[in-house]
Parts: sequence; structure tokens; C-alpha cells
Amino acid sequence: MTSIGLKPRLKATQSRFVTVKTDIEETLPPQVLQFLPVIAGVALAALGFVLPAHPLQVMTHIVILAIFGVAYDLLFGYTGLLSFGHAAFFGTGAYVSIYLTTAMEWPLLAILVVAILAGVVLSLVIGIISLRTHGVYFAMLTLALAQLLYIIAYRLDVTGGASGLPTFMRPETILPVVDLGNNVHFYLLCVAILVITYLVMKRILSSPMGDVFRAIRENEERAQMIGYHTFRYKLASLTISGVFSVLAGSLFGLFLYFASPRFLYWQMSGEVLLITLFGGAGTLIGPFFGATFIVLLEEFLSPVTDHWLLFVGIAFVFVVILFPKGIVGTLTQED
Amino acid sequence: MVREGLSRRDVLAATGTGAVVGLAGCSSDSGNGNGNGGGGGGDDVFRVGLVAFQSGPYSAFAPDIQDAFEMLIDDWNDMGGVQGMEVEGFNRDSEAAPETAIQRAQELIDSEGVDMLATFLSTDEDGGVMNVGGRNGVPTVTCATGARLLVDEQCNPYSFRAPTSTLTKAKAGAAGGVDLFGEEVFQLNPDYSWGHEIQEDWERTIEEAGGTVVDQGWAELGASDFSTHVGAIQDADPDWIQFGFAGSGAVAFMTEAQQTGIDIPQFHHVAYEPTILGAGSSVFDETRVYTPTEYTYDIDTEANQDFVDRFESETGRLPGLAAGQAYRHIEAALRAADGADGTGPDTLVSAIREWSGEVISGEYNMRSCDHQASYPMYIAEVDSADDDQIYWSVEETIPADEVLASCDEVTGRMECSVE
Amino acid sequence: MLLETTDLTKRFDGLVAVDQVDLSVEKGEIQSIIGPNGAGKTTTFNLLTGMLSPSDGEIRFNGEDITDESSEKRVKRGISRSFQITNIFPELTVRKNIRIAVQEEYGYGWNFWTKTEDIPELEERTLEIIDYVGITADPDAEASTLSHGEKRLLELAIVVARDPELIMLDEPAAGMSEEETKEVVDLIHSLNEEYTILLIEHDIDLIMELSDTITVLANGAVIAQGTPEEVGSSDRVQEAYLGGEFV
Amino acid sequence: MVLPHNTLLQISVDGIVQGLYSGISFGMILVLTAAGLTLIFGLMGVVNFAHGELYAAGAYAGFVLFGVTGNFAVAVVAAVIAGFAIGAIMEVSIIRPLYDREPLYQLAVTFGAAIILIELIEVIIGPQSQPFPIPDLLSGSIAVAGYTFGTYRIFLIVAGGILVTALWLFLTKSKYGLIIRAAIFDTEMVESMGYDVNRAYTFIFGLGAAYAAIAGVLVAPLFGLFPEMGAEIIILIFVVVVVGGLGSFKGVIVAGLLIGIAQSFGQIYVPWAAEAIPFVLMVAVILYRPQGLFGVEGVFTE
Repeated sequence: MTSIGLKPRLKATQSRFVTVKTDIEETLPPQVLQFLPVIAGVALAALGFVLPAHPLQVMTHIVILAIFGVAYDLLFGYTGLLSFGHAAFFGTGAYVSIYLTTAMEWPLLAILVVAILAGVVLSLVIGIISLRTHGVYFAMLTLALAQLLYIIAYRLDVTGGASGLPTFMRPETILPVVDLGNNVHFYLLCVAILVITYLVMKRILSSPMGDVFRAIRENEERAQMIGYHTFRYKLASLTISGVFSVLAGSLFGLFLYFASPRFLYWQMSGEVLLITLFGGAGTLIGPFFGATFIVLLEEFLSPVTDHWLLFVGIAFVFVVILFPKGIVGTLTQED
Repeated sequence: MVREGLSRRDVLAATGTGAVVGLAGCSSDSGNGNGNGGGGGGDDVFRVGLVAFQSGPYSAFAPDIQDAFEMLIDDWNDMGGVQGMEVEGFNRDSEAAPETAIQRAQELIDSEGVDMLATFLSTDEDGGVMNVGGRNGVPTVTCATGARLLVDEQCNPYSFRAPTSTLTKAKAGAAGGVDLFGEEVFQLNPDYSWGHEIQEDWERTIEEAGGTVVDQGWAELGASDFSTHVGAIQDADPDWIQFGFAGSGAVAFMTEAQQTGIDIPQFHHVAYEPTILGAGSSVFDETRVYTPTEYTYDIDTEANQDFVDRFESETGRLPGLAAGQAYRHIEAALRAADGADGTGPDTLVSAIREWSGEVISGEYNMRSCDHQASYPMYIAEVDSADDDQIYWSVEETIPADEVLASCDEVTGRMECSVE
Repeated sequence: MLLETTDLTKRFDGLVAVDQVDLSVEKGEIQSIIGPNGAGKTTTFNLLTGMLSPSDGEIRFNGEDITDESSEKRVKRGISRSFQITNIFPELTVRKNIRIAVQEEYGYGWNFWTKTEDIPELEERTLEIIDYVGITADPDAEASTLSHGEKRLLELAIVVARDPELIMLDEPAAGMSEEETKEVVDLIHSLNEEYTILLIEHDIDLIMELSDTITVLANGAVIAQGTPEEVGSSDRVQEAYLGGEFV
Repeated sequence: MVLPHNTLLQISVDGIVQGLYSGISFGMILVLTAAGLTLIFGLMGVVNFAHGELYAAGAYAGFVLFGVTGNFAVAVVAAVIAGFAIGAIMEVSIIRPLYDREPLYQLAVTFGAAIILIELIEVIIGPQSQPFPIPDLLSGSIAVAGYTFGTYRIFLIVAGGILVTALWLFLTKSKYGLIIRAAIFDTEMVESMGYDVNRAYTFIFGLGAAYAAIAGVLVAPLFGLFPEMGAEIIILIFVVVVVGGLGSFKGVIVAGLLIGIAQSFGQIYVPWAAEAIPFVLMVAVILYRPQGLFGVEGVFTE
């Protein structure tokens, strides 16, 4: 029985991508641009001292999801790889930070170092398996691998099984004045890590390796014919994205004082895709606005209706079709 | 009234000197509540927050829970409130997601300044919300999950587990099963942490009651294909089946069992009406379904009949297990609070810890040794069912001390002892 | 001998696309591969560049066996190729298209911290190549906005940027106007001063003017090899081209 | 994780027979659903993340009609129509505008569609799990050589086999099937012969969706209905399609049955790992053959 699988209509291997016509760099004078992220970071941080308790929690949630989104955008927006399994990194981060806080009572720095190592190891394992395929195959494979991790976490005792892993305290920090138990301090930590994540990603994307990622997104076959071992570069991009996603997950665990198998579930992978596409893939800062949009949408719609997800779904389809570049992408486009 | 968060150091200082709750022998000194300051105090309104699933997979129970909670709040305001104060109820939807449940609980403390929290959540979420109560120093009563380790392991003095533990239910069910149907039992349970607890407890209590487990079956939680297990049951031909699934697994198994003509009595560890109704009313004509339960509308106390009539008149349906649990567990906490002098978190904790009295289902007391509520258990059988109602009949009533593990038996296992 | 193939064959479950082709390319020469559509020209290119792995037969480059080597390694050895369908980075600027190839040549691929603007040699080499190939479009324009002819030039620039030993051009003049084709011919001549060139082309006059040697393929097999004059007079070639318009 | 002490007891002949029987019947459900997904992908290069919801829509449409008419055949027809209609509407409304765009966008937009469909089912029908009573003439069981087999599962295997063969014959032998396949190869040529290619795409999408819907209504009597049933099956379907080789019909059939059987044997002998078996199988296949068992080399790996 011959296979009816013909070559799909669109060249599957060529993953050309609709991205922003001009990065934000071209529209702003260089001096301002250089400090823009830091200025924005300081403004965001100032918010922490002003907001009452609950809005502060909502902002912390937005900042953590933004870190996750920025990390995801490196892989999705700039390297053109749609991963449906990034919850694997996010959930692992939560388990690492909670376990090391309750069972081992380690300080924050040690936890972040272990989180980074876990990110590297997990990225290599997932990458070596899934990067052997392309396009939608890669998306389905990463989804299945993350689901495998979810099933394992749901059963292990060390992860607290289905009831999850709680902690009573947040870790100590080397700076005596910083007390992570105080939600304002914790929020400032999250903002700091968001700024650092953004600057590191920005730096990588303006380096030669950043251009190789863009080349792979635009035309992987051509990049190979220029002599790039694209598998290794894709693995590098996945690893960088994975490490920062694990960091975001660690903060999420500490934010909730809790780690649950639900953070490894595919809906969390879907959420980061939603955030990145809403905000604007390939803009790096887009996911921050995407996270703000999604979290505030839930915050205001949830008391009104149990079916607020319906609006998210409709808004998402609307954005993907009409504003493929998302909020930031559409605004900074010149034409 | 917006409550500014006290820093962790202030809370530790406050509770450190407080004589109420000293924790000894806890593995980490995480016992005291920390994070923001406790709720309560201030103006003349007693605020109760309820975090329960309204949307998501369990939303079928939401109407029962919401209706019972609203009725409870109205009833208490009609009776003059708590300590003369008006009672205000807040409820939040956990969307069956731990990250949402935790943030909604924290919001109830930060923005609404609730004096007491109640939860009606799944295993995934409850641990997280109990933790919020413990860290913020807000007394928290859980009405749903039976997971045994919920309170013991976390040494969280602010949390109270109202539902019976898996062990208590197993003891009641095993004794009932062996008397009514015989010693040979087939066990079929979901394969995750809580499922294993159910299986172990039932096996132990079945053996204590003189029965023997002839065979054990496992299937993953979301299982929907029980044909292999139904085959195994036919081979083992037990006197009765101990069945540990609550959700769609229950529907799938009952349908499959009916389809292959097995009429061996089934003892369901927990049976929520909206779920088992999913198997269709015809199932209950052929198969005999029992469950050791802590509440059914058929309990014949006068207060319960009054509650059932009022519930039926207001909602048009008989209160299910979820309604009964929601109403009476929070009612117990309110009665305890009413007896306390002041609404500070530690005053409420000490009031609830020692409270005993009557709730709609009768005798009810909270044990101070492990913050576990104790009350008689019932063996209920499904007489019949129509499209939207299950009709129960209480077969046996089992006094609390026959089934609830005694204090020293429990505290021996607990990592922290609460004086 | 720069490049040599012996019995190079490629079968796609039953269909023999390339049938025991023996090719030999001298260092410094321009060799053309011609033949009707479906003669196996592009498939041969794909075998030489490692895009496809041969069913059997052998490929040697500078005497070394590269039959099963990955495309990346072959490019590093000095085999650089343009594509039949323009294959560039459409959303990136002309400058970046070329600089990405220059980066790999200078070994900056794995540098993830220094800003590309701060590496002067990349910038200089990129501008050099833009002049050398004669791209008139604005270097900061997006590649997809270029005209077809300019896109082909950009592709040539990317190939040259790798500073290879052997340049393989897949129909460089396809879809070009009369004088654009003339420019391409001059460009190929100047490229030939430094690089050996192997090209696939349909434009007969171009081939006769440019090629030192010609290989004619039909149904995947070589039917004639030699100088333009030898190949031009062979009747087998005329048969393959039906109607004998091949002068 | 301790193994139940009586595992040895279970490795008996009837365990194997039971495992095979329920494995094949569940496998057939996977094959039908995955065939729909592969049909759409194989011919249009579109992977529909909301394919699981079409499976659920078929089950719910059948449930409503069965409630009204009490006739199972009517329920199945209703499921097919519902599936086809929703599939066609989806193609016209949200997939067609994206044909000229990156395939990843089509996958992303169907993710949005999945969210919408799950919520719509909850709004229209309701959140609680519903039973789907087994039709009388298909209930009960047959004893064969000492083993009892539920008649419904036998019907499932037979019906599944017929439907899969029908789809294959339609595509490879029927005139319209050939036109559809040709339309993919060379759109302009087929258009020039007077066929409206867009209609062909809508038809393919509808057909693929109908197959998911049939699988949904056929499995409903066994597993019951709940709004998230689609989300749970889609992950398993992705595993089947990845293992079988995306776009390959033969691959879907073999992989679907293989995973159905592996999971059911897992439930008997290694229950604690049963849920993980399909994923482990998938990782093994990908490491060995990235394009899947019967996938066409180069479509997705080079």
C-alpha cells in the first residue's frame, strides 16, 4: 500500500517567518535605546512600592510570565522553532526551587545555580531527541516529551505526587537587607531577573550567533549551505531559552510557595505561546505586553464569567490571523 | 479595608511570644505562619472566604457548594451573626488550577481581609491553599480532599481538615462490606499518590475486619478503559469490590461492569452525585452501589431534615454530598468562632481546636491533637436514580470512635505535636 | 583534479535520477552541465553538496573522499553553491545576508557576546563583496524587496563570501534580462580568476561562450563530455535535444 | 513504586487475550482519529491542534441525537455531519487566510480554535461527564472459547476497519479522491481543468474532521463524555502520528494499533508505567527513525 503522504504544499523545511519589518532599534536614537531596558526596569520596580498587596501579586505574576515569554521568544520568534513543551522547563524550575527551599533550605543563589544546571541538562536531553525533526513534527514531539515529564511528576513521592510540593518560607539571600518573604522584595527580584534576561537575550541577538539564529529561522537549508551545523545552533538556542525558562519557573514556584505537576501540563506550554504571539513574536519585549494582556484579561473577566477562556481563544485566533506580529510588532511596523 | 502586609519578622515576633501554639519537634522551623500578617480584627464584620472549583473539570459540583455556602451565610446572619457581628461571605473560583487557587486565596486575605478561609478543592490545589493559610496566619478549613498527609506533614497549625481521612472511610467501609457481603474483596484503585493511600488503608481495614483481598487492579487516574479489569474481576469472583475512582473513571467502570453483566456489589471510596449520575440511572437498577460517607440527605437528624427541606425549596434539588460537606464543615467553624472571645487568628485557632457540639448532621467535634474533625460515618446505598437525582438510603451508622484513629495513634505518626 | 566522481548514482525507489555519472573538474576551469529538464542536473548538484546521499558511487574533492560527508563539512572544504530557486534570507537586510556567510568564513559563528557592529573585519569584507559582485541595492534594504536580478546577485555574493575553491552555480542567469545576463557573464569570468566554476545553465550561447568543458546529461546519464566544439558536433547530443537546434 | 504482589498471576493466557482484545479496540479509535489528522496533514500540510475537539464534538453531537431519537445509527450520522460541518467551517474561516503563511501559524491558530471549542462544549452542553448508554443490540457479551468479549468492542473493531479501508479506497481509487490528491501536487493545473481547488481543501478538512467525529461517537459508549476528552486524546494522537510517520496512511494504522495494544498490556502488567508507555515508544522510534516508521524520508528530517 503506497503511502499517500505527498510532499506538503508548503516547503516544510523552509521556515521563513513573518517578523517585524524593523526592530525597535531603528526607530529610536542609539543613546536612548541603550538605557531603555534599564529605564523601563526602574519604572517597573518603582511600581512595586506603590501597588497595594493584591495588585502587587498580579504584577509579580505578569513579570514572571514575561521572563518565560522572553526566553520562549528567543527560540520561537528568532530561531523559528515552535516548541509545544516549554512547560517542561517551567515546571522543572518550580520543583527545583521549592524542593531546595523546603527539603534542603538552600539560599537563593545556590538555588538559581542549580536551576541553570537543570535547564542545561533538560535542554540537551529534549533537544537531542526533538531537534532531529522539523516544523510541526518538532512541536508535537516537544509536547509529548513535556507530557512524559508531567506523568512522572504526578507519580513521584519526591515531587509530592498529585498534591504537589509546598514550602512555608522563601529562601534566604546573601544580602541581609533582602527578605524574600516580603512580597515587595520578591517582586524587585523578579523585575531584576526580567531586565537581566532581556539584556542577555538582546546581547546574544546582536552577536554573530544571534544572526545565525535568524538565518536558521529564515532559511535553514541556506544556512547549512553556508557551512553552519544548524543542529548545534538550534540546540544552543533551545538551551539558552530552556535555562531562562527554568529560571522563570523557579521564580513562579517561590511566588506561589508551591510546585505542582500542573506547571508541567501542556496548558502551561500553550500559555507561553499565547503570550508570545499576543505580544509579538520576534520582538523580544512583546511577551511582556502579551503577559500583561492575558493576566489582566483573566483578572477582570474571571469574576464576570466562568468562560473567560472563550474570549482568550477568540482573541488569540483574531490576533494570529489579523495581527501576526502581535501588539508590539504591529505598533513598531513602519508601513 | 485594605490590609497592609506585615513583614515576616513582625509575624514571627508576634507568634513567637504567643503562648497559644508552640511547635516542638517539627523538622524545619517552618511551623509558624510567616509572610504577611494574619487576617481578622478591626471592624464589626466577620469575613469568611471560600476558594472552590467553579469552572474546569469538577464544575459539576459548583452549584451544590455555592448554594450551600450562601445558605449558611444567610442562616448565620438570621441568627445574629458570629459574636454578634454580621457574617460576610466571599467566594472565589479556583478554576481547578493550583496557581489560580493560591492567588485567589492570597487575594481574599490581602484585599478582603478574611478572618477565616474555607476550601473545597481537588488534591492538586488544596495543599497550596492550606499553605497560604498557614503562611498568612489565617485559620483554614478544608471541606473536600481526604488526603491523609494534608495536615500532619506540613505542621501547619492554622489548617483544619474537616473531611474524614482515607483511613477512617476505609475502616467504616471495610467493616460494612465484610458484614453485609462477605470476606473476599477485589480492590480496584487509581494509580497515583492518593489512590495508593486508599488501597493501603482499605487492605489493612479489610484484614482487620476479617476479610481477605483476593486481587488488586490498578489503572491510571484518567483511565476510561476498564475492560481488562472487568475481566480480572470475573475471574476472581469476589464477594464485593472496593473501588477508588471518583471522576470519569467511576462512570466508565460502572458502564463497563453493567455491560458485561457483573452485579457484584461495589463499595465506592467516595461518590459525588453529579459524577456517578454520569453512569445513567439504569445502572443502579442492576448493580448495587454503596459508599462509606460522612453526609447524605437521608441522615435523620431534625436539623438535617430542616436543611434538606430548605435546600430543596430554594434550589429544587436534594443536597448532595458536596452541599452537605460545604455547609456543615464551615458551620462547625462558625460555631467555634461564635464561642470565641475576639477574632484574632490565634484566638480562632484555639477556639476551633477544642470545639465540639452539634451541626446539621448531628454530633461533631474537632480534635485538638491533629486538627481533624470527627463525626459518625454512614454506609449509604444507592436505592435508585432518575436523570438528575440520586436517591440514597442509610444502611448503617458507625460512631466516630469506632473508625477514627485515636489521638496517640495519629500523633505518633505526625511530625509535629500541637499542644 | 579538484573534483572527481566515479559511477555516481541516485535512485528514488525505482526511478534512477542520476545514472553512474563520472565527472571531473580541473582546478581553475569553468565546466557546464547541460541537459533537458529532468536530466538529473540539480540532483547531481544536490549529491555533490551533500544535500542528498548517493545510492552508490564515490565523490572525491582535492583527492579526499567526501561521498558521505555532511554539507557543512563540504562547505568548509571549499564547495559553495547557489540554488536554482533563489535561496536567500528574505526578511534580513542585504548586509546581514552576506555578513552571515562572512561570519562563518572568519569563524565567528559561535561568538555570542561581541556585537557584530564591533567586529570591523566583518563589515569591511561585506562591503568589499557588495562592490565585487556589483550589488547596487541599498545594503540596509530588506532582501525580499530586491528585484529578481538583484536577488540572484545577492545569492552569488553569499557564495563568494565563503571564499570557496569551487563555486557551483545553478542557472545563474535564469530569468535575467539581456544585459543582466551580459553582466553575469562578466562576473563569472572575473570570478574564474580566483575560483573554479561548475555551473548548470540552459542558455546555449552563455555556455558556448563561458565553458572550458561541457558535460551533457540525459535521463541521468552522461552522453557527451569535452570542449564546446567536440560536444557541439556530436550527433548523440543533437538527438537528446530533439530537432537538433543545438548548433 | 512497588509492583502489586500478584503480577505473576496475571501473566496468564487470558491476560494476553484480554490485553489484545481491548488493545485492538482502543487502537482502532486511535487509528480513526489519527487517520483524519494525517489525511489533512498529508494533503494540505496543516496540523490541526483542535482535531481532538472535533472528536469530542462528534461524541457530543451523537449524544444529543441519541438522547432525542434513541437510535444509535442516527447518532453516528449526526456525529459525521457535525464533524464535517465544524471542520469545513474551521477551514474556511481560520485556516484559509493562513495558506500563504508559515505552517507554524496554522498550528498556532488551531490551538486557539481548540480553546474555543472546549469552552463552547461546556457552555452548550455543560461541564459534567455524561454517560452514553450502549445501544441495546450492541450491548452484552459473547463467550468465545471460554473468554467473554463485549460485543460493543467487536463492533468497534469491525466498524473501524471498514471506515479506514473506505477512506483509503476513496483516496486512491475514486475519481474525486484522485482529483483532490492532484490538486495538492499542482494547484494551478487542476484549477485550469475547471475544479475549484478551494472546495477541495474544504472537503478534505471536513472529511478529516468527520473521521475524528466518528471515532468520538464510537468510543463514547465505552468512556462516556466530558469536555476535556478531546484535549486528552490529541496528545496520544500526536504520538501515533509521530510514530507512524506524519502523512503516511499505513504508518497511522500500524502505530495506532501498536500503541493501543501496548497501553492495554501496560495496564495489565505494568500499571504504574502504563500511561508513559506511548511516550517512551515514541522517543525510541524518533531516535531510530526521525521520520517515523513509514514516514517519507526528507519530508521532515532533511
